Amino acid sequence: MKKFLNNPEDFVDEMLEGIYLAHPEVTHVGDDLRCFVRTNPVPGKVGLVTGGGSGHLPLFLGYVGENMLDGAGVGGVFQSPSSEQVLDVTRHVDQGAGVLYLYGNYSGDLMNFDMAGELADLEGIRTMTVLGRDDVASSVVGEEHKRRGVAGIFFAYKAAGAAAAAMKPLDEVARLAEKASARTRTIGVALSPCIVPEVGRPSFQIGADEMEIGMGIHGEPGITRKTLTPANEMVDEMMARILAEQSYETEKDVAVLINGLGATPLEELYVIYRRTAQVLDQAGARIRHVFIGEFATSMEMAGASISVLQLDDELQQLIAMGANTPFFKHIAQ
Amino acid sequence: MKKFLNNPEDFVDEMLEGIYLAHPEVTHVGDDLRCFVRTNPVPGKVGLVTGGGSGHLPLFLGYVGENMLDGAGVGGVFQSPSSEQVLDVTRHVDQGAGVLYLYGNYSGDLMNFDMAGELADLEGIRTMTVLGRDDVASSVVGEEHKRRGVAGIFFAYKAAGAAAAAMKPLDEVARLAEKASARTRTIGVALSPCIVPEVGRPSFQIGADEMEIGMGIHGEPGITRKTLTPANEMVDEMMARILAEQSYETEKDVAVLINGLGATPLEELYVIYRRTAQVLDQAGARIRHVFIGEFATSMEMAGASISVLQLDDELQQLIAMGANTPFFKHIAQ
Amino acid sequence: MDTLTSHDIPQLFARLSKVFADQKEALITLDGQVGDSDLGLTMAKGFAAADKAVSELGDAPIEAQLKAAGAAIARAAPSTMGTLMATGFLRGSASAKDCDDLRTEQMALFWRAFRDGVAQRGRAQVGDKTVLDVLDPIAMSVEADAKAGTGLSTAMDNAHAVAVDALERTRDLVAQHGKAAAFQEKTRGIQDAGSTVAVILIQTMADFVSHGAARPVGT
Amino acid sequence: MDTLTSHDIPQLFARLSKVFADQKEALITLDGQVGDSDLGLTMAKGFAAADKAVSELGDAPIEAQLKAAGAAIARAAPSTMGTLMATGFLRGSASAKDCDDLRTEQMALFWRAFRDGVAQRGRAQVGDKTVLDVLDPIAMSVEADAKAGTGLSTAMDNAHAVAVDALERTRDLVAQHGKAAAFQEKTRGIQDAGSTVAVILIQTMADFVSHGAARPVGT
Ligand SMILES: Nc1ncnc2c1ncn2[C@@H]1O[C@H](COP(=O)(O)OP(=O)(O)O)[C@@H](O)[C@H]1O
Ligand SMILES: Nc1ncnc2c1ncn2[C@@H]1O[C@H](COP(=O)(O)OP(=O)(O)O)[C@@H](O)[C@H]1O
Ligand SMILES: [Mg+2]
Ligand SMILES: [Mg+2]
Ligand SMILES: [Mg+2]
Ligand SMILES: [Mg+2]
Repeated sequence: MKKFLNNPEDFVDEMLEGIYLAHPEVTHVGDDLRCFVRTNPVPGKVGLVTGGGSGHLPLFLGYVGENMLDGAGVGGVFQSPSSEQVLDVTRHVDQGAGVLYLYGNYSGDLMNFDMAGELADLEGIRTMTVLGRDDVASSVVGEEHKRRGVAGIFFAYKAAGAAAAAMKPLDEVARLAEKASARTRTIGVALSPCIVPEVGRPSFQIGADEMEIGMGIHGEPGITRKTLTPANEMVDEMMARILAEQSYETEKDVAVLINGLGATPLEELYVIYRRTAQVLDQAGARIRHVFIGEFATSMEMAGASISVLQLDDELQQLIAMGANTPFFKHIAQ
Repeated sequence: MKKFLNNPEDFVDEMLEGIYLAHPEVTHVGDDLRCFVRTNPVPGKVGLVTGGGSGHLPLFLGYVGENMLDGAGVGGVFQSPSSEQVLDVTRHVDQGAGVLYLYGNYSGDLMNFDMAGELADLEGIRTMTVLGRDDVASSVVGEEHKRRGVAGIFFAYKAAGAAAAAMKPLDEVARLAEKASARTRTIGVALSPCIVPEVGRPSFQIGADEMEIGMGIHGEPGITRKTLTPANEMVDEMMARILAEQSYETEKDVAVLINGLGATPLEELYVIYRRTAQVLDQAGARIRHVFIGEFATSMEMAGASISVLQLDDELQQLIAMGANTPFFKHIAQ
Repeated sequence: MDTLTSHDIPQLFARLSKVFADQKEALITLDGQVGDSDLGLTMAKGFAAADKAVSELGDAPIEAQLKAAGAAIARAAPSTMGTLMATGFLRGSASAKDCDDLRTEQMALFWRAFRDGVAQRGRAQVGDKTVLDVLDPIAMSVEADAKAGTGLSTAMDNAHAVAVDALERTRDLVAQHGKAAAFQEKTRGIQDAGSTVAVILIQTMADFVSHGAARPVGT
Repeated sequence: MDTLTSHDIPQLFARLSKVFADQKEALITLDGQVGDSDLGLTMAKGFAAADKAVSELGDAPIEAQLKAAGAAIARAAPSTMGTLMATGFLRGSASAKDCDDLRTEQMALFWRAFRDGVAQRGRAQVGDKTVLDVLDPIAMSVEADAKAGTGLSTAMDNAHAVAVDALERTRDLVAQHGKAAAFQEKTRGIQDAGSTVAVILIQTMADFVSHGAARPVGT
């Protein structure tokens, strides 16, 4: 295992210490470094809380900031935060307008957020939940509620963040987050596994000329293993999965996210985007927003994912809004 | 070689096509995709031109944008752009106020920029040159002019970009760029080599428990090969090299850049920053600006570099200024 | 032993902590097949924390011991299985309210509460290829033995035996929950990782009841 | 042959293109030791482009042919060695102004201009462990042979021989320029990559002059 770290058990907390040292606009609740919140809350605003395992930077905590989220429960590498931590974050970010939980559809997170929400409700804090479940590889059509949340949750963050910043009420923020989430489709491909520091060895083996289509972002192996093809062919295959679920006959506007899993050079993401844009163009879509880079990683996994959000007028405006977090800066045009 | 690409020879141009498709705020001069410029030049401003090999994104072209640079000559992977390309970019960005060439100290680039500058002078375009030469591992004290330019050139870009945006004249922009460059020190470490697509195999071999201190950003092997140590020890050793050349007795303010070489997870960069901040604090420095992420990569190399710029009042103001390029967004506080 | 008292509980958790530390690598590998390889880490951490919490309690009733164990696991290992094990112990703790010791009858209540807590929290059904597929037979077996008046030691051995069978049968199921669910048909033939944890748990308890703390731990 | 005419030049560049394509992997490996592994790529690309440019010229004087070659290399391979080779051919082209053919005397002027161009553009000194350490002996050898009235074929063979020696001697030097410079003392013992290119260049030319286009290419 070749990594820059000290004791593997201290990895997450030392990372957090580094983040707090670098970015005074975020802080933690009480003594627990893993209860991650904005330093300056916005009075009266709906609180947006996410959370999940570490090892996915900038996901999850990286989206805490202006016009985005208010807090995140930070778990160990690829592990859920505890319900206690989520509850602490919830209490801290609540401004009386209620709190939206917005996180990926994973059983560990689900249970802990549910428990936190039950306890928060007892304390008079109203919570609602919207899940990221954009990974088309993880469940068939008709079973979308079972899908994993991967990089596409970024769009739900952006929509919810903008809606909350516009001081919309909790139900409305939840409605918009849910709409963004439901209209997002993601498909990923991995070329190499990743190593959880405390495990110290790769999570799966993959041949020198193989790729995994539909890998998870926790080092889970992919759904289909294939021989590595040229980038264009690979994108065509990936996009076919997305196009099978989204038609651009009436609603043409889309936002696209090309996400690197960790080790893949930015150059290659642009090669992927080039083909993605060609395919979308041919399908009749009009690309209104493009985000390319690392948005949801799996440590040092080599791989990429393509997410497409089908926009309507209200989503288009929310996605267009500027945002400013330590890890994500979007300057509105 | 596991990469997302089509024909290796098309890699750079397909990447550029992806970039132009994604970012309408940049374009190319005439038919040559590799002559990279801003779409909307600022009338009367000093032109800032950089350039160098591909494979380093966001370096070099990623810094072309608002309050940063105006153009970049884009070479093949790890290769210089041609003098003709630099000249074409120069002609295009010149607004009558002259052009500053600001690039890394490598012989291929030097010769091509020199040739372009000679030809530009013949056409009545005044050019000046400032070199990034921040890599302390590449030459001893007293021979600083021989040093390689690595990630720290980012600070010179930022200083020069801000100065030019403030409509300062060419000599003044050059003076400030030179000051930023001369006050920047960088030291890097690599854990794995990278693969140039057209070569198809790694540029060097490194053992499973080894690190290369002072590697180049073109897959050159490191100056010293050592057994991988815990992150804190490694940072201490790296910072000792920088501290040996910078003292914080009178000038305490610094800007710090923690740069990932490509495959290293952001999490690990924050573990490195944590220690860097501790070391700088102990040395009496005051960190005024922090940049953490990928600023100058070597394709998918695993590794990191630490750059420290010793600020004075005028540099501090220039570094603080906001910037907005497709690849780098800085929101001033 | 035909009963577990509050004096035994700390030793039982010490044993569990040791067993899950030993099984760490095996569980990592198991979870890696159609999951994220963390199960060994989380179980080792969770039961180590439970051990510590229980041992630090000093003299305390069983209910408090089990509650401390559950709360410690919830904090130390909030993964799917960590949270479910925590829920199980917390619910089991409530079922042991005012018990001075656990005989077969109380043990049946404990496992029923454990299973019901897991089912409720995880929203899984028997047959969904989860830990529930082993917890349910355990609960039913101990319940039957309680009705039949079987001694604790035998009841635990019986439960262990049905658990081992049930674990084997998870191979025939298709995962409906957790990270494995994405793999659908591919999970057929693979032994469920969480169910393996349940078998280790009941085996260690059965062993402990039969042989006390003296017997060396092994699998 | 004791002269090269404008009819020979396209064939010479075809040969150079082939030779550098064959040497691609070897030069990549050589440049990888204390450099960035691109030398094989750039030389193969540069000379392929030169070949193409010269062959597309049709009937043209030597000066124009060499100029086209230099310009093509500058465009196709603007690395250090690409740019230096381009500069060499462009300067050499100027030295061949109005020449109908190249005999030893004109060849001496060509190599002197080539070397001076490289020295000026690269700002290196003899002894700095660069291509100049082979180009300089080549230029001096051909110059001496021109003075002595030696025929072209022999002069080129002589130049090749001194080049091979000079390349060997680059091992004793410490790199002062290019990517290798950062390695300082570690470059001792390693043969300079750019100098190797110069040897391949003179060897191919000498071979061509001795045996014409007929002889198969090898190293
Ligand atoms: N909803 C659920 N209800 C009950 N058990 C579940 C559920 N989801 C997953 N499991 C069990 O959890 C096991 C995986 O545990 P763990 O590795 O902790 O999950 P994760 O890494 O996804 O948090 C599975 O083998 C299965 O037995
Ligand atoms: N300033 C210089 N002047 C002359 N030759 C140089 C100079 N710098 C480097 N070289 C030569 O260039 C060779 C490396 O060429 P190349 O691989 O093209 O460099 P790069 O990859 O750095 O552009 C060296 O072996 C050396 O012979
Ligand atoms: Mg997990
Ligand atoms: Mg090079
Ligand atoms: Mg798991
Ligand atoms: Mg080279």
